[in-house]
Amino acid sequence: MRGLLNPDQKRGLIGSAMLAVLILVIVGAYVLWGETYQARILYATFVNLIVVIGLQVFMGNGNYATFSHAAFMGIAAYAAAICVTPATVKALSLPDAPWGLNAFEMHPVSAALVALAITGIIGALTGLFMSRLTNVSITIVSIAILVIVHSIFLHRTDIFKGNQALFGIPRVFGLGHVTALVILAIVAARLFRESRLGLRLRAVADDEVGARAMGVNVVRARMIAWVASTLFFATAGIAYAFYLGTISARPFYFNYVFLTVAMLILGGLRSVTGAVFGTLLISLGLEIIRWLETGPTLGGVKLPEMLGLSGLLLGIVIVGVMAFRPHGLMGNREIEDIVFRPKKTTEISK
Amino acid sequence: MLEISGLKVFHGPIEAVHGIDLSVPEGSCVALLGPNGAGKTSTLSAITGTARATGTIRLEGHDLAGLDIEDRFRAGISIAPEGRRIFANLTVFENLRMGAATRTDGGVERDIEEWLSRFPILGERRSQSAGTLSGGEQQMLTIARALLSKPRILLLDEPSLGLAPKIIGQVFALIEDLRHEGMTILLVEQNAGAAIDVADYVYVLANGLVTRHGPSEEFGDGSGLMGELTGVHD
Amino acid sequence: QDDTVKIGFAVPLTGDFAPYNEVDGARCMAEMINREGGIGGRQIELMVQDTGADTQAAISAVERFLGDNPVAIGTIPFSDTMIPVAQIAGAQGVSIVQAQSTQVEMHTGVVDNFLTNVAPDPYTATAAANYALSQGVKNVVIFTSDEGGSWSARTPEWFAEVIEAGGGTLQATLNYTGGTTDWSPQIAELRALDPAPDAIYISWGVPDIAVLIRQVRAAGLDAWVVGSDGFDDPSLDALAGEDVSLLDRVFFGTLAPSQGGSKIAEFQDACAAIGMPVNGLFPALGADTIKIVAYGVEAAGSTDPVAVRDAIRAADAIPVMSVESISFKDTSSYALREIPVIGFENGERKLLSLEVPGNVPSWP
Amino acid sequence: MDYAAQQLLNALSFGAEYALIAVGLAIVFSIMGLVNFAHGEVIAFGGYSMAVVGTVVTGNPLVLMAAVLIACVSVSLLLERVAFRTVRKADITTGLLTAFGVSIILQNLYLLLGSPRPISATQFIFLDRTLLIGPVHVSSLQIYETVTTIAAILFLTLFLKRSHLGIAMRAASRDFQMVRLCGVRANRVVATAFAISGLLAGLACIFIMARRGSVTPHMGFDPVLTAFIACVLGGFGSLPGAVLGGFILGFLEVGVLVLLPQTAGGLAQAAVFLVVALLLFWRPDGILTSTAEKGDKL
Amino acid sequence: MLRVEGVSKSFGGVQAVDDVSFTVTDTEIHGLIGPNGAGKTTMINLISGFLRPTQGRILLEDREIQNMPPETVARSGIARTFQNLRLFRNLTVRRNIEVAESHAADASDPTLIDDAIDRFGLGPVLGLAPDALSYGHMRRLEIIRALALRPRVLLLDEPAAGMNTEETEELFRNLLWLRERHPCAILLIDHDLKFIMSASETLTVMNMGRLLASGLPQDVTKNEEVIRAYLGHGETV
Ligand SMILES: Nc1ncnc2c1ncn2[C@@H]1O[C@H](COP(=O)(O)OP(=O)(O)OP(=O)(O)O)[C@@H](O)[C@H]1O
Ligand SMILES: Nc1ncnc2c1ncn2[C@@H]1O[C@H](COP(=O)(O)OP(=O)(O)OP(=O)(O)O)[C@@H](O)[C@H]1O
Ligand SMILES: [Mg+2]
Ligand SMILES: [Mg+2]
Repeated sequence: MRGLLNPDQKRGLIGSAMLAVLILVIVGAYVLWGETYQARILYATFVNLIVVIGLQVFMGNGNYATFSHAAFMGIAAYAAAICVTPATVKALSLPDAPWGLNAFEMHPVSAALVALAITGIIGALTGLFMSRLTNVSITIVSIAILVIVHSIFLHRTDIFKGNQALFGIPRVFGLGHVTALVILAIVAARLFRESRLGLRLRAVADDEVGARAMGVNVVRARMIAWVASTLFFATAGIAYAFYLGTISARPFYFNYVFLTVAMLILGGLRSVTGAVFGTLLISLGLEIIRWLETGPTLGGVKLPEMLGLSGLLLGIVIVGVMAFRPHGLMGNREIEDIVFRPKKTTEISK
Repeated sequence: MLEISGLKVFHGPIEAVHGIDLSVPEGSCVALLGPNGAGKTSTLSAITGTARATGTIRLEGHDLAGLDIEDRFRAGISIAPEGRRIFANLTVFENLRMGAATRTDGGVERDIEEWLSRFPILGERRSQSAGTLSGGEQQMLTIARALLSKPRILLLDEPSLGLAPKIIGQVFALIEDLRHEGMTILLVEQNAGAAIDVADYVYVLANGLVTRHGPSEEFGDGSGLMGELTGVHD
Repeated sequence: QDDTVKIGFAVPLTGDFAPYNEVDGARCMAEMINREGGIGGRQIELMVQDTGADTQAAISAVERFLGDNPVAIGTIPFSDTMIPVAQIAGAQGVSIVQAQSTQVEMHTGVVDNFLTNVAPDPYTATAAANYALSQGVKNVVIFTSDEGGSWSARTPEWFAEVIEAGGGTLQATLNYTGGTTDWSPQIAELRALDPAPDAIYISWGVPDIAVLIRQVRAAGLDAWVVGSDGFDDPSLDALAGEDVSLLDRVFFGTLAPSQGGSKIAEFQDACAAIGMPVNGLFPALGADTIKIVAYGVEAAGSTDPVAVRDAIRAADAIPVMSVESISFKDTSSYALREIPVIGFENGERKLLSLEVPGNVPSWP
Repeated sequence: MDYAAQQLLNALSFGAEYALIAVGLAIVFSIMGLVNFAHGEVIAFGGYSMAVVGTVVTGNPLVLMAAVLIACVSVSLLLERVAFRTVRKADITTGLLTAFGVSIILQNLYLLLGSPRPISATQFIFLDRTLLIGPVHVSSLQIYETVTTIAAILFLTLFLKRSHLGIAMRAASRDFQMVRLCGVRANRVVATAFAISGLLAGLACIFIMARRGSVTPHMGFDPVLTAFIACVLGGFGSLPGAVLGGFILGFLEVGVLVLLPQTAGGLAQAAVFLVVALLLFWRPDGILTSTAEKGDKL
Repeated sequence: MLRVEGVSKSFGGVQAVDDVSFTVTDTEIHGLIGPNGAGKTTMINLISGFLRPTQGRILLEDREIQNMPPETVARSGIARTFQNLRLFRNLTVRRNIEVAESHAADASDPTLIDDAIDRFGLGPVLGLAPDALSYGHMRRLEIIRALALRPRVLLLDEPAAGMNTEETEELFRNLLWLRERHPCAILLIDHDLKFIMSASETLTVMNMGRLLASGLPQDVTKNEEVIRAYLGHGETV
């Protein structure tokens, strides 16, 4: 009766293709006109994008507020970094590492796979908890995961170096790699959202009792979405480590969590397109603010220096969006819903 | 008492009622009948101020436009809404106290007791949380709560919904009693026969327009009405 | 060909590390030099960008600065930022010059283009320990936390090492987290010790420290409270406003003399006079960064960053704001300076000792 | 023995502080389903007001206490008006995220208008006296705090159960419009809840300032995070639950500090959170939430 | 098909269901009536797994289901609607149905749902959110959504509530059509006597948690006790 993909997923592929084109246009624009430092901004934006798309998978479809993504990103980043860094470098950077962690090295691909596997396993273990909890408890336990993982990073300085730098990671990724990963992430998230499982999770988000009466195994739906989303975070973490060459526990904590959550909210948690737009807009916005902060000369007028505005703006974006568009810019809509304005509108008025 | 003219009601961009006139004289019971989606609830929402509307609504000659939901209630409009919007986390007793929240006279407790004895099943469950009541029990609670404020005009949206026949009988008897006590009532009902029985005047609403109205005698037992409503829907 | 000397600061003006940025002092010193005619006619131009605590933001700001050919760059004083920033800047020969980076891992040879105006943590710990020993301290307790990297985790251990080498005992190691406003569990541990400790050591900052001092005294403990550069903040002195005796048995090893009448205090007054107030030790040390770079440019006679760095490293004595002079000749990445130990008398800062300690424990 | 008694008392006093903050969160939650993460910034606002009034107007502690309370109540009301009113109908997640936004804005405002470094305000320090009860040291602050918490919870429980306004508050959490349809000025009801929460924040602020003697932009974040966890642990929206949760966390924190070997000291926070996670796994809706079966009912 | 054996359920002090037994046979429409608070909805909650009985057994074709979680019950062929609607507010009408359809026990009749949508008149609103529907439409959506599970037993809790006589008659015809198209047993709760009397082949009456009477509708409604407890003397059938 069904092919490989259901009709919604096919629509999703069309939507993903549009978003992919958008991403490629941005990269193209950079290649043609960009300055070197912008490559880094773009790379960071794309890493964030993978995280935010991963957030959409569990947090967006299930309508839970979770804050542990930075932890999973960190786990993968450290795992990949420890695997891929040459033993000679690790002798210097991780002299006291136990279990021979500083005595081996791996090909980047194997290192990435190991990192994905480790994160996936930890995702599954925590998922056993997460999938059995209720709304606010999910938030709390996600915070607990973040704090516990962070404490371990800090405490086991012999393995993770804590707030000091773990350096010497071969920088094997470039903009091309992360672009490919972003597009992959978009497609994967769209396919998930439109899959039966994604639909079920969205139903659970609306009415858990109703969903169970329709046969939805809530625990299973949450579990799969949770583990899937941790794999997105892992991918982002690996991309982060493979590009920067130096990591520490510091970036994988609350500040990063708030930033990425704000991105998801701005776009609208319910749609993948929202995740993409939200990330791009906030990244762009932050760059503009960073530039404005320094008091540039604009059309002959020297603007005052206003350092430190970006944090303020981030908060204002969150509050403003919540007040005026509680479902974010996109609400329930995906890009193809806007472009095609289909007869069977899937827009939900509220 | 209540005069409505040229009323249009909107839900976002959707216009649910397309300009109707309606009047509820003091001390009378007016029934508003019509199929699903006709706009009955929307009309009541416009009166209570919970839906956006144009046209005029006058209560005893005063235009209600610009009045808040609370002020309309304080002006004497009380509603037992559709869908039993009881406060699920409060007990039965507390729900009733909410109904009398604006009253300052001393008789609230006594009145609550009176209602609890009128619906004995509620009396037995006075400290049960209202969310766990059966559907019918919730419906009774909704009606009692609406009446505890001693309103000047009572809006009832499908009060018989989900009630057992015996209780329906009681509810309509209650409406009859209230009418005799001089209460003004606007009644929305699916149970056309019973509604016509208690009402003085009947409006029939379909697709957001009044299709017919007249004294209840003109409608007989409501069976004539059925034909009219058939096929109107959709 | 350049008629300006550009220095970039991709630093935390907001976020958790904002108190440690050096921009105010750097600005004031640059202004002073520029008013005097610049460095051999070259004006100093600072490029400042707020990065919060975000490494990525720092890196991209630095890459942008690099487009303007700076001589040196300052950034977030954590190795996870300083290393990649140094690597990127290194491609263009530009040095990272940090006003305040005391943590040890930058001096292990990870990067070559790194300089900091100050001495690493083991030196401050040793100076403090030496003074403690001179006061007859025998039994010590240290407070450690992993949150501040090696500064808060290892510095207390170096302190203890020196104390033990001097014949004292480490009675206990207690742990804490940042933001502690109620130290009573730790204090209960202290009170349970027999004999009562002579000194407790903690590398941490205000406001938590002020709370600790107050609560330790309230609990009737009169052990010395000893610390490091994190103590060196005006809000510690504010404790005297409540009760001068609170600061009586408090001292700390720090980066440069900052007591009343010191050069730093004079500098702060001078800056306030020209309307550019500089509060606290870390902001003031930005002035040293400017002085060092200025010296390098002058000595190299160019703004070529590599030439400047070589000139700085070759110098026997570079005049700076906070002390007479410093030198990178023997260390190549940090300035081996005299470490001041500062205490209080009637609530006023007092320089207790000033030495280049010779008995520093070995550090990586 | 003395040591154990001492640590027990410490745990109690930690618990009292968390409980006081947790009740402030719980009251807003139980009324409008809002997880008010910005509560910590309300507390910090009290601290900044104290610093300003203390330097500009007077150092009189009584005046300052009044100033702190007024400041916290006002800012709480202001936040309700400008930020939270618009998300009143929204689900928990939306409200929680809005509160996060508000919290970020306020922290950054403090940073920009104030300073990233601590600003000292020490006028309340006198509240913190050490009393000797037998061999055990008790801080007078610990006693004040415990008493205040208990009084607040008793008063609030009675208020919510008995008074018209209290009942209307609880009703508003489920069906705001229906409360208005009962003629109750629901905006005022919600404002009252925020005022109470602001008042509790003000009290917490006084105690925190009495301990810290200085205010920083981020000072509210940690205690409110802990209090939030306390709320969930006890049963979100339940006032006794908030208090129970607060005390559990107090005991956990001190317990972990005492029992965990110092070599693993860095894992203290992790251990606390692990226990919290396990407790929640055992009772996902919190310890005091009734386990009554609801079937398909609300 | 579905057997309820000596089932009891109490909530604290309230004995909502008290030792009730009855059987719903293969493709019958089985009416369940009783005064408000009699325990009818509770019975449906028990059968559909949302409540566990304090006592007794519930069997679906000889398999005990009283300890299964709701989703397992649903997948093994028991679908239900809710007295207080529980639709997925952020999914379109079509996707509301798809959620259930993805757990359909058998997919041998692929056009069933499309036909049912036409029959129930939901075609034009498939792309809308449930909130935009009138109450009557929502009730119909609940039924189709339950049907999409292709149940062997369909539990309907007051499906005619909020409908007028005409609409109720239409619903009645639709139910007959439905059973024709997808043979299953239907347990039907409603207070509309005319509807329930014409629809049910067997009628069970509950009162105060207990089974009052069970049998052919016309016999049951003559039962004095039933009249006293439920119908009231003023009402005629
Ligand atoms: N919140 C809403 N958003 C969009 N449309 C709505 C909303 N509420 C009602 N409508 C539409 O307005 C029309 C009138 O609805 P209303 O609820 O007034 O009907 P009704 O006569 O009360 O019907 P019923 O007998 O089913 O209760 C319907 O077509 C309905 O779909
Ligand atoms: N979860 C619960 N907790 C406590 N009491 C409950 C619960 N569910 C139902 N009850 C009580 O059990 C009794 C039976 O309720 P039930 O909903 O089954 O009645 P019903 O027969 O469906 O009535 P109606 O026709 O009015 O819907 C009622 O008195 C109700 O108050
Ligand atoms: Mg209606
Ligand atoms: Mg029922």
